[in-house]
Amino acid sequence: MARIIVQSAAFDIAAEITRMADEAGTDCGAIVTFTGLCRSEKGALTALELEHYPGMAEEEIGRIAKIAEDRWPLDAVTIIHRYGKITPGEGIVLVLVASAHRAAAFEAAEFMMDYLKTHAPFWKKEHRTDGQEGSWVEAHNRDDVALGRWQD
Amino acid sequence: MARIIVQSAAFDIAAEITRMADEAGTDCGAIVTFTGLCRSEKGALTALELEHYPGMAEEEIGRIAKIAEDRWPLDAVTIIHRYGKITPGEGIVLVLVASAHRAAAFEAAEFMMDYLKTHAPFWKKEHRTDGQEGSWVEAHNRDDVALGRWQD
Amino acid sequence: MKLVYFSWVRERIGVPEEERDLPDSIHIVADLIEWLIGHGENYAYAFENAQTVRVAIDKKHVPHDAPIGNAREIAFFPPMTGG
Amino acid sequence: MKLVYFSWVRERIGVPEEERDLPDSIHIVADLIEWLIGHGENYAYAFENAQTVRVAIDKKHVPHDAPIGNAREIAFFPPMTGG
Repeated sequence: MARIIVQSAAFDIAAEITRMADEAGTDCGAIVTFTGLCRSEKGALTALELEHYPGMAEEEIGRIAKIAEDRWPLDAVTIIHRYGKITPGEGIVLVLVASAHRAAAFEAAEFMMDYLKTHAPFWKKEHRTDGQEGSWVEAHNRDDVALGRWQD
Repeated sequence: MARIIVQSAAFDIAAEITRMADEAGTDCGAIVTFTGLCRSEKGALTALELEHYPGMAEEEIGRIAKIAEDRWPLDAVTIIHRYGKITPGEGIVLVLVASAHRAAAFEAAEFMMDYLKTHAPFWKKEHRTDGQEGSWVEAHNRDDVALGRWQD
Repeated sequence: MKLVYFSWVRERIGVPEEERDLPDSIHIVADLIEWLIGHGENYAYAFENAQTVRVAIDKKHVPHDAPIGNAREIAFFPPMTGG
Repeated sequence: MKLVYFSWVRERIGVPEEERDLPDSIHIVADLIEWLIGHGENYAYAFENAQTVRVAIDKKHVPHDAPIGNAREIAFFPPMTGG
């Protein structure tokens, strides 16, 4: 069972890795983590504000983790996704995967990130340094392309 | 310039991620980490003892990092590889990659791990729970196959 | 029926959620969008490119031709930008 | 010339390193291996499947047909199992 958390607070990567290593036990050979950080876009942004659909966000993330767990031999999965105002340099999303095999851990982590980008009900509004009304970050076609790689 | 460390002491993943996030700055969108852990092989092992070739180990790891930095747009790379006696559950190798783009971070981390497996001058001797003389871990053909993916 | 809106769909419509009694003529999601567009410029603006608006029934993604059935909550929002 | 050995190559030869004066007849790595095999059973055992033994000259991987040139240090070891 994956550990899925949707929260506004910052996450503690070290604590999550320790927790996962303990949970996965002594036959887990590999832990891959992905941390998605808020970018300043070369100083243009003071923050990103993440809106989310409570309930559906947890469900969708859980569903994505389940697909990965069915597809690869994984020992443990953790996904933490934040909402609310997040400043440049801060973490937005954290994905951890433990597996006996490094290729499985890498692929599952990348797969889940590709799915989160296009399927997790979060929306990002820019807060700009120049004081102008920020726009909503648009979905990227390249994220749909990335997702397409995982179709059989 | 990649941060390359060969040491017998345990590494601090959280400190390394914090250091990398600070170094990569506020336009780094993604940090991928890989932690390779010592496995107990279902309780058969009390430890792995890693022998290494001092000097060459650092050089080879640096060369591998340089290839990755030339191939993908990376903001920062850290590789820490331990030697000496390592018990099940402990980390053996830590790879961190920061990039503006998640696909680049994932690919570079996996590439460097595939290279480390087959090119970094380390050798692992098993220490067995049953007291018998442990054997040297053999190189896996699957690791050469994994490496082959990266040839153009 | 509870209708909920997110991101620029919410901003254009002007409320995060509302309760609506739907007429019997509404069978699928596309019928509901058409009906909402008739309720004012704010709805017309939110759905001006209706095909780009994503829909969830009871917190599950559905296409625009999905039957509404006994839905309790229908959500409208732009393509997701998670992660 | 400094010769260094690792892992089971070291265990079979019995020393981690040694100094050797090489005869002028040794030009490439394969010559050196052949010459070492003549120095005792421990060397013969270490190089019984010589093609599996990896070589580094001055800490750089080289093939068995690499010229020794002005090498200061030559290392012999099994395939690496890093990571």
